Amino acid sequence: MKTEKIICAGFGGQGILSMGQLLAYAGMDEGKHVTWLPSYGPEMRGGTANCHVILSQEPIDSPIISQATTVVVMNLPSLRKFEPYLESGGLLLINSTLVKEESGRVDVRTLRVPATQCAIDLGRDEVANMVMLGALLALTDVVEPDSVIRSFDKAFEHTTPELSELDVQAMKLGESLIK
Amino acid sequence: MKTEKIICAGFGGQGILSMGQLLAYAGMDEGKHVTWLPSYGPEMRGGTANCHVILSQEPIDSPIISQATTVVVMNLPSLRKFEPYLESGGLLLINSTLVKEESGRVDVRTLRVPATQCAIDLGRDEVANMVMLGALLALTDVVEPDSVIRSFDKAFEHTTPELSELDVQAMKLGESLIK
Amino acid sequence: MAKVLMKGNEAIALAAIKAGCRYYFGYPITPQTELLEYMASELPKVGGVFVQAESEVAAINMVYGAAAAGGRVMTTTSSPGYALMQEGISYIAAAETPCVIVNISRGGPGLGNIQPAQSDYFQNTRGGGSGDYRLLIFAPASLQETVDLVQESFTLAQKYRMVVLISADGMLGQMMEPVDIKEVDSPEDEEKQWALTATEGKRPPRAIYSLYLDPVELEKANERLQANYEKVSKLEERYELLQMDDAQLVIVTYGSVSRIVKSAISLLAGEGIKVGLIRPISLWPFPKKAFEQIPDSAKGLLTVELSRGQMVDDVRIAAKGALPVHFYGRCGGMIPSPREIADEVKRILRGDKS
Amino acid sequence: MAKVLMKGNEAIALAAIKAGCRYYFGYPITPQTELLEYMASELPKVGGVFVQAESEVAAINMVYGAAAAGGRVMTTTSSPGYALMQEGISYIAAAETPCVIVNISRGGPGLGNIQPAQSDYFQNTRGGGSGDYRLLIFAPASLQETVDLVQESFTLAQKYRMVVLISADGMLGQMMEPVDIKEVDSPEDEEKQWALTATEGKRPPRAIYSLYLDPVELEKANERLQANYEKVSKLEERYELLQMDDAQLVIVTYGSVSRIVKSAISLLAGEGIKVGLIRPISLWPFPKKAFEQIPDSAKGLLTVELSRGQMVDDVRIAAKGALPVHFYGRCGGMIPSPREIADEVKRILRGDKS
Amino acid sequence: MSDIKFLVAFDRETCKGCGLCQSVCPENIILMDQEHVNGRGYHPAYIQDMEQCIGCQRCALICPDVVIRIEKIDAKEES
Amino acid sequence: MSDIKFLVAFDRETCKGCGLCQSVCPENIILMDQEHVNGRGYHPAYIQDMEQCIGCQRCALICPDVVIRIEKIDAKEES
Amino acid sequence: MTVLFEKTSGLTDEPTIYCPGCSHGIIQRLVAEVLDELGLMDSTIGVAAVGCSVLSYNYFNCDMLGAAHGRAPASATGIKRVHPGKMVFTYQGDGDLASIGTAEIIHAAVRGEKITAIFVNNAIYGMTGGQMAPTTLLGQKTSTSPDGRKAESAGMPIRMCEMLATLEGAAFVERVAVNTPAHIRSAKQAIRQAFKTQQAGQGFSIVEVLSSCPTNWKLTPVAAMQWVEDQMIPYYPLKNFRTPGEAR
Amino acid sequence: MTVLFEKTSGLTDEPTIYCPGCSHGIIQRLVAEVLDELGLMDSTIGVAAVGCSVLSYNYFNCDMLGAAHGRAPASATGIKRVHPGKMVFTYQGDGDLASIGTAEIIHAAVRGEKITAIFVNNAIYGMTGGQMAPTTLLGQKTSTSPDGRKAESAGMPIRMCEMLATLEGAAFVERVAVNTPAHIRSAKQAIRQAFKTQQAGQGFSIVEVLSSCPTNWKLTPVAAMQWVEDQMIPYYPLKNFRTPGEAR
Ligand SMILES: Cc1ncc(C[n+]2csc(CCOP(=O)(O)OP(=O)(O)O)c2C)c(N)n1
Ligand SMILES: Cc1ncc(C[n+]2csc(CCOP(=O)(O)OP(=O)(O)O)c2C)c(N)n1
Ligand code: SF4
Ligand code: SF4
Ligand code: SF4
Ligand code: SF4
Ligand code: SF4
Ligand code: SF4
Ligand SMILES: [Mg+2]
Ligand SMILES: [Mg+2]
Repeated sequence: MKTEKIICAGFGGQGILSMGQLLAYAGMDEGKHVTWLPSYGPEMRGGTANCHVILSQEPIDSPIISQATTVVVMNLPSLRKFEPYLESGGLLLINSTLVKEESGRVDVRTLRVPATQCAIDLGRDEVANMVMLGALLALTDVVEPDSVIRSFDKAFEHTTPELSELDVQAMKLGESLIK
Repeated sequence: MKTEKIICAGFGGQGILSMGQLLAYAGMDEGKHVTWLPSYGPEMRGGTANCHVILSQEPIDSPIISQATTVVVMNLPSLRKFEPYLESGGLLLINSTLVKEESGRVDVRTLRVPATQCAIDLGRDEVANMVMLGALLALTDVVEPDSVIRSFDKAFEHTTPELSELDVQAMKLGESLIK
Repeated sequence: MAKVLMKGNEAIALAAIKAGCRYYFGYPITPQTELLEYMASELPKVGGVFVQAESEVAAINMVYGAAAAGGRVMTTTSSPGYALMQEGISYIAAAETPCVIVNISRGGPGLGNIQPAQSDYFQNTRGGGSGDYRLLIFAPASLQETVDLVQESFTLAQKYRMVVLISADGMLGQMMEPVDIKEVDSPEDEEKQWALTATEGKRPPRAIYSLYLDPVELEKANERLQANYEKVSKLEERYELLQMDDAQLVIVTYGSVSRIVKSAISLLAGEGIKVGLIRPISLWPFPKKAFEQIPDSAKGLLTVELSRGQMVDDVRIAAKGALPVHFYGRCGGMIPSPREIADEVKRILRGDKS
Repeated sequence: MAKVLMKGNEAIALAAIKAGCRYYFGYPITPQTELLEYMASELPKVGGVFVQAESEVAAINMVYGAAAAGGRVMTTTSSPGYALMQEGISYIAAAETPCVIVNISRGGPGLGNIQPAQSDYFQNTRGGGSGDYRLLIFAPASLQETVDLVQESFTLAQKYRMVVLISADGMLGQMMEPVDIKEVDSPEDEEKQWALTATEGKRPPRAIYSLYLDPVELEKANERLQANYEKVSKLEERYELLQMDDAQLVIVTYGSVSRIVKSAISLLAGEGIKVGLIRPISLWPFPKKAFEQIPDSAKGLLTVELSRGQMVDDVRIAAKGALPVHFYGRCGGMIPSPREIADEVKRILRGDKS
Repeated sequence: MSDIKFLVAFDRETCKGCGLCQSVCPENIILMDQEHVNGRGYHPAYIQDMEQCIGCQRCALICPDVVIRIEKIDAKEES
Repeated sequence: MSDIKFLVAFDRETCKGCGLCQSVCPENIILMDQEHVNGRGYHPAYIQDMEQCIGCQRCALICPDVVIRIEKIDAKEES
Repeated sequence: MTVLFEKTSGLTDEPTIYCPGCSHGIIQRLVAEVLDELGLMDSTIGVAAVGCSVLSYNYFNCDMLGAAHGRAPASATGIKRVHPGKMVFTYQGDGDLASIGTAEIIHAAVRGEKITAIFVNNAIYGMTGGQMAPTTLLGQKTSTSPDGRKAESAGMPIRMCEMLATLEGAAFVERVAVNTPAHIRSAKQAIRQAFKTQQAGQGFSIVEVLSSCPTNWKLTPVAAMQWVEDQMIPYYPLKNFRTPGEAR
Repeated sequence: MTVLFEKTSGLTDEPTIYCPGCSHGIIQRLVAEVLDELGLMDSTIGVAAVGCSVLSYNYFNCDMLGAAHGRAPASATGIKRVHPGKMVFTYQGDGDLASIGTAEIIHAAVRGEKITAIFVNNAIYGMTGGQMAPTTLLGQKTSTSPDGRKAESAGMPIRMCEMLATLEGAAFVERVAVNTPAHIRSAKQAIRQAFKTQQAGQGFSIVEVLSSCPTNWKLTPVAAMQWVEDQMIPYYPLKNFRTPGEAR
């Protein structure tokens, strides 16, 4: 596996940071070197939240990503802010429910996923992140879906069985959109 | 006039600082360069107070005296502390009412003045400093007594005519002890 | 213990607890807050004491009291909060009471922002308190190094009766990385011969203070401190060197940003440019010895910081004028990319900038 | 005005008033207190405002408010009190609001004592607040120089929208010396385009702050500050040189202790030993230019301070490793005699000590 | 002509969908638009049946984001 | 034998001559020794007529420098 | 057509960073409305504290200073002493005013400083993510009182108005809430009186406003308003503690 | 022969630096006597504040810490939390406790910190030479209120006990004086009760002691005691404000 550098970004409250943490926990579970770096503080409310996740077979120097292999954006400001970070040939995942606009990048692989709509359909806006994650896992081999599911307890400390169930459902739905 | 470096020392409350200030004001009145540097702070109460006064025809570098031409001590701790500062051949003035002990210095000119006793006789312990100052002026030409009297207003900001009168009387008494 | 994935702030807290820290006094401030929160939830579980102070001023003075009472004590904060602690730190240093402080720094001056920055170098290394005192300061670059140094800090603080400061920034405080946090054997410390424990009628009273009205006494107290600092500066210089042989240029950098510098050095190596690295781990004592190992091939030094050049002073002093000292830094939460740093190196080697 | 014999603290206060200072916020602390007391009694007489704050923390934040409101404002304190002001000073520096601060320093660390000492050099020049900010700092040696610099400080603070710090110690604060305090023409300042005066419906609202959540903005704000500092450091280096021709050794010293050094230099001259003097008057910007004038005859530099060697760092940097830098200092209120300093010079010239 | 006496207008882009207006409306006529999400990610409030509005302004009073503007439609002169 | 019932002793060297003891003594028997100055520069307190002391301890209670020690001379057994 | 309610010109058009349903927005609007209605907006200088309202210098349509955490009353004092004829107010949270800034608010009151403090008590540190404040209720769970505040280790919640009302310099002291339209109306009245007290030069004035923090309380905005009613008001009674001219 | 009065072993033999007639000496003796009589001296740790009593770590015969100006209650908190079984007290002046240390004393009380504060109110900054304190009386001349304190610019004197008594955590609050033998006896009672409150773990306790400063008041020691009676007590009534177990 090559080194994966993933930026996830969206509104505060869209579960961006947990999405990233799930990837990091799963990567660690698979014996990879991992780092996770969030944006933090008041910009999380109202503004945007994002995190940088790196998974690698090698020790990781900087936890900050200046050239991402994958960018996942859940809203328009995040698309505009982070599409330039994507390396040529990288993967751009867009939450098409909230982002009607197109990316300006033509040198990358772009995929539009109606994540929020799927989540609304599942009855909980909050699981849009899991739909997106499912799609990401279906598209790449960054980590195994099972490693992610094994990490639920760690990333969502106070989750209930019902919510976990919904999360898995959302992830599967995301996967299914791709396959 | 050679440069005069005078250290005055005694209990807090014995008017040590004013004695020094009077010398400085008088020196300035006479067109000399002067500096005055007090000890200060809580050591003034209970402990000892002292000040360094320099009068010179030349600009003065350090206001701190490491070799004094004259040392005036009003109590025993001050004698012990400051007699080593006196240069050979210098003048040592001791308040003999409170200091029964002798100085260890034999290479200096020592004079014992019963300043506190004189002050008690005048009815006010507080004017012992003026008795001492009178003696000092009679012994040296550091400044003219008149220059000192002219400086009363400046050094004793809130004095009354009666108190000034007493101060002058004490000074004269001090002078008379010498002449 | 196996490696766990933890947020820097929480890892520091856990490391401290495992090193026997049982007293914590702090005040919330981003990007340090998770540390306080972790202490609030975990310390009571091991019989420790967590107190949220009314301010950083109160926090550091509680630390002073607890340290004087012989407790293993810590506080943590971030830049503006650290500024408020300066008077208290000066008191603690003067009283020779051991404690550990963590400053997870952020952008300044003033309220600035909460992003990673290293512009506390001056207040960390030169203090903002009055008097001739020093702190033992470590600036780790990875979470593993951070937790190891935090644990050692408690030992060193006791040993030297000194304040040990861990200087990190928001990046280290906020990121997650796998760490292995050891259970430190913290045998009940031998009875501290100086601590305030009440006499219990068994010994004469003790007093801990920093007032010496008599200058002779105060100078003596200062000399005692200096002698201790002398010892510490001989024994505790720490640094990492990388790729110094044949280096054309040596980068001096520390803490979080050194990780990016390492990426830049790899980048440059790929382009056939050899760049060495001196990474001070102890900021005080500043690792002067590292500078003796600069190869003759080096044409200069480049200091890289997340500030406008505060460590440059120490680098200049350590380099003794032997080599030109260049500087590259970003600030206010801006983080340079490895590319930017590599480009700067190339510019310097081309001689575009001196 | 003719020369008058005044205590340093009172002379500073009067000089400030004559330079148009109309707002003063402070807190008592020895050996600065007479300054506060003079302001309390004299400011109201000229229609000014004196407020005794509840603490130094409050005082500096009142200064921040008054400065932001466009007032000519000052505060004064001494070492531990100055430490408490660090956060506020960082805010003021970040907000670019002009004010004058006087630090009449005393012995440390901790409570220390109230005797003259210069161990605030670090906290004065490197700050204890967070962020990349600087103060313009003057360290006068005589009362005349002090009052002149205090008066100029108000002008410079406005000009550069910067904090100007007068660094003096208890000796200067407490001693009396004749001074001539000028009546400064302080023409009603042109309307400050940035001050908070309420809009009165005539202009858009103004805001003064130091928070920049966006790192790009915060870095820009920092660059603006740096550009200003760059300018100041070009224009405001100040120093006194003495007897540099043929000097065998050059002493670098500042403030009160430089007076004693001068006596020592005379002493040595009497013995046929030529010693030069560099006396930094501005501590920041540190007068690097002065060091270009060190004669070839000089075998080394000797830094003399009333501390354990804090200015040495700046001297080393300025000397660029060209000459050995020796140090001699006393602390805690101990003051060296001219003889002691002269002996040290002789020891160095004999090569007893390096 | 309609029976609308009051016009309650919401700025859909600044609304944060907090639901406070809804909770205080005595006529229960305010709803959150679950179908739409505005540019800031919220479901904005809207009024279902404007005719029932009694112009009490409770919604506007409690709205933390000053999203609501209320007008009274002047009654026709009835002479 | 004397009529002294109480022994009030002053440590003349620690006395600061403040006169507080004098001011509270109901029997008015405490005086300041104007003739002498102790090593710290003060005129110490002393008692003029010990027989009049009623042992009320007011002087000791108010003395800020804990200069005063009071003893009661036990009455002779009168049997 | 008559406009019954519209945005006051005392506020700028800047969107706030507050969370949905956070009552900071209501309080800030009331202050702006009062200043506007009294015709004082143009002669007012405000001081924003550090907390969720830290950016309020972008929201109020008047000159504003961004103060250091807890020190707004000191900086307001500096401003007021330079411009005694202007209206000066601080806008502070409970962490800011009742914790780190305790000395500054008390001494502004002691001095009878002619400023108005708007004190937003939401029983928590909002900005930093929900730590215990001195005002946090007994048993209330926060990130630094994870098992609920305990009197044994953290003491009882502080009632600032009751404490400040003991000071002679505090001319107007009132506690209000903004959890219902009725309370909002009274809150506005109190804010108006506070500014009038300042205008009349009668001394220091403060209005404590019980406010919600749905995010850190982990409640919906509507439930948060109910929590103010059920939990906060019983401990923090809504009441006027001091009015100029009234006997103590 | 029976000893009726002698120096308590709670005090060392170190001569104090206090001025003649300064009542700091009386108060410090009372504290030592009480601790001695309660048999607590050996299990006590004291905290000396910055002020004229700064050297009190040399006077009390127990372990002592020299705290930073105003921060004694914070440092005492640190000590008490490490040694919950020991008695911990602070000895603070009015500049220290009521000015720079306002936040620290209030929050020690809010937390119900089990410490005892001995608060020496002499209406002035003694140590630094007689500046105005927050407790300086109206019209009282000090070096920073040379024409007498004016309410207009400096406000009214602060009554700390009245303010602290509003806090739940303050279990014992009493104001006493030491200007007469009778007052001294009551003062000792109050100090005893304060320490007993701490011993019983009932919360924070404070005794405010009206004290003289002949030097800075520019009065003889005897006149100074009279000034306490005539000027201070009317404004600062001697009174118990809180006793554990009593209804508020
Ligand atoms: C000196 C200092 N310490 C800590 C902080 C971090 N901080 C920012 S806001 C805040 C408290 C916010 O709580 P509150 O005042 O209650 O306001 P709210 O956000 O709840 O409205 C803190 C502790 C800071 N900025 N400066
Ligand atoms: C931070 C700081 N500010 C100021 C001082 C100076 N200072 C020493 S004691 C004191 C006040 C003393 O007054 P008070 O507390 O009333 O005690 P008193 O001497 O009257 O007993 C002050 C301001 C200091 N030591 N530290
Ligand atoms: S004005 Fe009253 S009735 Fe109309 S929508 Fe608003 S709350 Fe409902
Ligand atoms: S109260 Fe305001 S922000 Fe909240 S839903 Fe209603 S209109 Fe939107
Ligand atoms: S014990 Fe009473 S009567 Fe005797 S000397 Fe003392 S005060 Fe006077
Ligand atoms: S009260 Fe004490 S110190 Fe004062 S005069 Fe009497 S014995 Fe001496
Ligand atoms: S965190 Fe709380 S106080 Fe802050 S904006 Fe959000 S709801 Fe309001
Ligand atoms: S200055 Fe005042 S308080 Fe201090 S020792 Fe002297 S009389 Fe007592
Ligand atoms: Mg709050
Ligand atoms: Mg006092």
